[in-house]
Amino acid sequence: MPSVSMTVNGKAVTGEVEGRTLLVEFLRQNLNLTGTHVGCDTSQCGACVVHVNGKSVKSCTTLALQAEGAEVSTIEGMATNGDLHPIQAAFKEHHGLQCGFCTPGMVMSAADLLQQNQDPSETEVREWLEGNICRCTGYQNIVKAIQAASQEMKG
Amino acid sequence: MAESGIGASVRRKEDNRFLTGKGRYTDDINRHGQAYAYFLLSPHARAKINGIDTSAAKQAPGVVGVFTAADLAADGVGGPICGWVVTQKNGEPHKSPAVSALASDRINFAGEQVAVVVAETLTQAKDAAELIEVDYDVQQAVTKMKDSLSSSAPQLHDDVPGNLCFDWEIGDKAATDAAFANAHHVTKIDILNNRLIPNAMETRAAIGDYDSGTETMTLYTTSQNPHVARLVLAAFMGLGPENKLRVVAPDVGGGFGSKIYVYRDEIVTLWAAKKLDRPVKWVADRSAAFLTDAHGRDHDTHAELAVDKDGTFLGLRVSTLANVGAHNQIFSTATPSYLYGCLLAGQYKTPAVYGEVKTVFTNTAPVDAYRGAGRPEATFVVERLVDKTARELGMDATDLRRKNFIPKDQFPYQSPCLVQYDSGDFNLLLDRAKEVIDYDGFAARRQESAARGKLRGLGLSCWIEACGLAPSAVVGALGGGVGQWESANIKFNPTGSVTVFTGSHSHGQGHETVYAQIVSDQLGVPFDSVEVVHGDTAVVPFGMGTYGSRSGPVGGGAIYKAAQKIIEKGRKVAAHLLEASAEDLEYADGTYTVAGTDRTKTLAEVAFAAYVPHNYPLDEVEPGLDETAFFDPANFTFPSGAYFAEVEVDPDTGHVTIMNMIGIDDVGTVMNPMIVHGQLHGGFAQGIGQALYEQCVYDENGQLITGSLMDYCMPRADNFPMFTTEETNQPCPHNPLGVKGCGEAGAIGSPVAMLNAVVDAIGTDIDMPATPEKVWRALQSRAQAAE
Amino acid sequence: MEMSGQHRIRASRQAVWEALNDPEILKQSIPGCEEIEKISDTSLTAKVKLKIGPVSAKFAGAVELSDLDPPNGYTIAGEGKGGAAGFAKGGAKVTLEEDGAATILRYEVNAKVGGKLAQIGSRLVDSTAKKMAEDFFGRFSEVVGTPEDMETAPEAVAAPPEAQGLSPLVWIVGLIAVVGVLLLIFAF
Amino acid sequence: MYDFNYHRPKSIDEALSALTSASDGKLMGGGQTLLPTLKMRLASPSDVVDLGAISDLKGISDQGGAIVIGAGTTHAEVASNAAVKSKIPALAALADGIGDPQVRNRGTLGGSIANNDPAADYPAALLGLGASVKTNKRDIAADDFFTGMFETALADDEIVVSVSFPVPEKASYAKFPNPASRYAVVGVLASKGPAGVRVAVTGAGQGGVFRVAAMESALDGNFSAEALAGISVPSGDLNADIHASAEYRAHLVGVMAKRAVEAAG
Repeated sequence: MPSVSMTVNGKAVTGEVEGRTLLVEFLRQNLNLTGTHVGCDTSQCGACVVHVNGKSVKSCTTLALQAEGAEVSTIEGMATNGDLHPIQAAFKEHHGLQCGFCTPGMVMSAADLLQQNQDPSETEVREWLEGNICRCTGYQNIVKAIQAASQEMKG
Repeated sequence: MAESGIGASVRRKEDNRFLTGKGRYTDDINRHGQAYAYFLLSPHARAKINGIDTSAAKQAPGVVGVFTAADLAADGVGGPICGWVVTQKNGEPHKSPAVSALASDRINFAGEQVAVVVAETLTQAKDAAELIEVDYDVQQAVTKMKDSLSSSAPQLHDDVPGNLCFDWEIGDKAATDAAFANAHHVTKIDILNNRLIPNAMETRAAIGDYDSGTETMTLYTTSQNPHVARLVLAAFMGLGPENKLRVVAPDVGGGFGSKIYVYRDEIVTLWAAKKLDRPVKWVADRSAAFLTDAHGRDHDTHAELAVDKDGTFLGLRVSTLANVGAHNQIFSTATPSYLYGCLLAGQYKTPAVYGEVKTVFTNTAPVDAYRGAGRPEATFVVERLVDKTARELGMDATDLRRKNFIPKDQFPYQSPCLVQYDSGDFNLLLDRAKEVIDYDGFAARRQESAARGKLRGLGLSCWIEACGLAPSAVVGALGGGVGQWESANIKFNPTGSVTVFTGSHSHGQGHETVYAQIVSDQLGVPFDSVEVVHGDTAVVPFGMGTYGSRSGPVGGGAIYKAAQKIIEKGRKVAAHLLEASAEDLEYADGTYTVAGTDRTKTLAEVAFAAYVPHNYPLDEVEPGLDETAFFDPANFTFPSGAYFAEVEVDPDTGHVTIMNMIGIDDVGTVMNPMIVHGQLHGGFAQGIGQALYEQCVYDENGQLITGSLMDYCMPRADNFPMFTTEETNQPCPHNPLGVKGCGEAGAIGSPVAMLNAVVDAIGTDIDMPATPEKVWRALQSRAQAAE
Repeated sequence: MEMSGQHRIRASRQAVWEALNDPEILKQSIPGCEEIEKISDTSLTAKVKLKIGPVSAKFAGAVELSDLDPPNGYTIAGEGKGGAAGFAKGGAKVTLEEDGAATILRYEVNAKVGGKLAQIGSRLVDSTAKKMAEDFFGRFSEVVGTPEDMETAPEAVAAPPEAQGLSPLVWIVGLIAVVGVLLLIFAF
Repeated sequence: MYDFNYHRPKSIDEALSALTSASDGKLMGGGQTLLPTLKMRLASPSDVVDLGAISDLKGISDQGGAIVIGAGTTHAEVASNAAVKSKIPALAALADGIGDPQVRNRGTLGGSIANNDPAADYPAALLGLGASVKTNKRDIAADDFFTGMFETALADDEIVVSVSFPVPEKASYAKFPNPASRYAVVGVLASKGPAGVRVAVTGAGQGGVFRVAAMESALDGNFSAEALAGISVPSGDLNADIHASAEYRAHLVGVMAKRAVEAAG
């Protein structure tokens, strides 16, 4: 079996995978990072969003071997020393989650948006979330949380 | 209001784990040595199974077991059951065909589970499933209700003649006929309530685990009601005894009704774990979820409203066909009967109402309770019909409603449809809704849209629902198979922290927070010292679970009651510690005070003494501070609301843009406004999804052609504007917290407000979902008709 | 999916009839056909491999002929299984009519797809069916007739849902169509 | 997914040799179409050759009269590239409307056009702007590149290297998306420039992307929405599905064409 090495949340990791092993499977099964979820099989729902080399991607539509040598970050890497990342904190403050299943993908997707656009409008946030489906919240508080986080992060 | 007590927007306890990826959903759990199950699903909607050859699959690499219906039958394992007997017009019970745990000799819907492969890895299980040869004798399927009822239709079940599950009625037919005979005007409408697919973001999953040493089984599963699952598995599926079966519903990623039922895959996974004596894990992929989860709605209704000259409602007549799909499930008979028919009077004092419902088996996935369950369908019928009546009479839609509202001073109000509404103030709701939407400014907004070539519409719904599914006596009298109370157990620990066990189950609703608020409020302990535990039959005494917006009114009521028991027990202990009589103690904010003195003991001190009874009147009071309560309220609760939707239609494309959506709700006491508004937003999104986007489509052969997220349109963030939600609450008089429930409200009131807005914009009736092509075609037809 | 259409093929009716019943000609005409075998005068099996876009699936199918009326036409029904992809089945009525030295072949097809094909590929069922029919007749005409024989393309019409029988070619076209559906599902 | 041998070549030559030595090899761009297909077990290639590590396929260069975009460039890179945004804003906007942000971060221009999904956006850009496709073997004009639904002029061992888009005087893309999948139900790119007046339609045609000659000639002398009045496309050759009938698509082609022309200015 091929071997793959990458950095996940700042830690170097190596594992044996098959050609067909998806990045999300590698994260969940090999590394026990179960915060990244699988919500669909056609790449629409976004529950599996992680960052590869700083960009948000769907880890269910990426092979583990495609991430060879890459810097991968997942929801587990967002908080530092037990302190929530401002986006996580804003989701909590603004009730941007209910069942929590889509939440890791939402947070990772939002983090990519805010590194590209420090002050997104409501419309820009809503459009950005095109690839993240939430069935619980009606999105309203997710949008509010992301906008609040953007203000917080701008300082 | 305390900062963390009832009424405060306390931030959620559960959020930290969800936000950091530490939530623990079923698929996140792995048992040592687990194998993986994969189900072979029928590609046909209707077929006879002549034989299943699993020999090649059994020989495939990694396979540890391949099982079919015969294996389950040999062990006496049963299939899904119906939990509610509906008595038909003719006095007979509804037809409930037996269902096996895997399809045995007949297929009745595409996606029906035919066989299971258990293997060392999931890919090996999938590979082996391709080697199973099923000899199907494929037959013509029937997916439309009217076709299924026709005399030439194929028969789905041998013991269900004419594919009719039940023919049921509610209300007074003679009185209603008389009302119509004297009517000045009769409005008629034909309505389809579109079939929906729940699509909780976490798909269903299960892990079966068997301990041969103790002969106990554990099922980890995505359930909204683990105790009910255990009860049903033990009592009907032969997977008991109940005390040797533990069901754990860990973090669950949304339910919306679809995770109430005990499904075949869960039964089989649990059984296989015992059979193979090793843990077995199964997780539905989204494609399987589309095919096998219980769907929602799917009604075809003709309704008529008789009115007097001045718009006074005289009588309402409703005739509905409801699709049950291939076979019954737990609530599939209750949903289109009592949960639907009981709400047909709406907010109005219509004196005579008669409804009849025929439920029909078809070659489609089972249909069961989905967020709102019956009540969105009832609201849709009533509020479309009232809106159409206003148009036909040339009356303002709000004036006509107001004229017919049940006045505030007539509560409790006995509806002609069995139920007694507890409280409400419909004028207040509508007044406020009109203010918030700026009703009077609509004409100007419509003109402004017209100037840009767009069609603007405003739609209203004034709705009422029955929820807080409870009174066991009523539910039992109507045919329900179980009690509908809820339980709570509060353990006041010796060191002052509190653990609360609830039979209710959170899959997004925030129980861990709201229940802690109740306990903190009642027992005067810090919010952070209260931990709420749910979802595990091994630790929670019992429970009926979460559905029908019952967690607040019923589950919360049980917790309140248990807290009172703690206070009363503590009073005895405090009396001993304070050397006073229990009757002389006053209790407030977690502290007992001897009346008229400054002598006090806190509950924490009392608890410590109760667990360390060194000097303790054991003949008067037992040690410990641990109380359990079961709460069974006297009635359902009746939330109500007034919702407005405002839309703009692009006549060139038929595209509908939502300009505004507001809701004024009466959900009784609000325990956590932040969470209540979150529930309402989510309900709006699902309701609007039904009105504009979502549609489950089977082709004429019973193939599900909206079988993925590429064709079944789940609403996204960019479909919506910011919603406005407010409450004007009338507390519920028959539960201790005054709570009515809010989980379903948004999904009940919003679809019809949205559709009424589209109808208002385009000036002609249209079915849900109002997709661009449908709207465009409606506009074309209207233009042609005008020529 | 329902389709009907007609093609004018510059060959005698007898020649077209024989070609319709000649496994070798069918094999040449069906894109991706790896194997075709005549089991009896009225039954046929085939294996077709289709590779379109990202999708590549193998179908194994069997076809039955009925209402044989040489050289005027027949009814045909068949079914193909594509493993994890699902199945395709259908039928068609095929008639051959003389038009001078040429032959007009008419067909009415009713083909069904099921399983994963129907569940995720519905957006392209109709157009794939047409494309496959065009591909087939293009090749068939090349083999049977002289060049420039392709005169008309099939057109979709609403046909009664219970149409029966399918020409082997048309049926296999339906079968192929089903496979083709798959490729249409994912884009980007 | 069935298993396969995975290759990640660094050069086009390595990619070709991996492809040709495989019994049933498949090229992968960003994998946003291929991987879901494989997950559904709808294909079982023996080898997957990932073009993602070939630097020769990446990058965007402004060559004055044309913008040349490497086949391995992602949709997100095209959408945010300064040269594309200033010289062919219609192309940047089109790329920004493909799929969703995560798909745009991985999906590539080359992967999209080689797949030629009849509802994909990029084929409309190539055809509507009169682009030219450079492969490892030759240059192919967009008019010759898209040969039918999911079919292109590419040979089995041919790899798209880059696409050259001539800078138009004016251009705009109007898309009516499928609300569920966000593919184009109908997308129209209208442009006026060195390649003449062009109107390319995606999402609607059974054979994939196509040009509307009647609209182009009407716009030739008068590039305005009014010039399109009364011009319709026949619905006979258009796609139909549960989201839109052929008749509705035909109507939308007219509406979207007008909107594109209007927005192009």
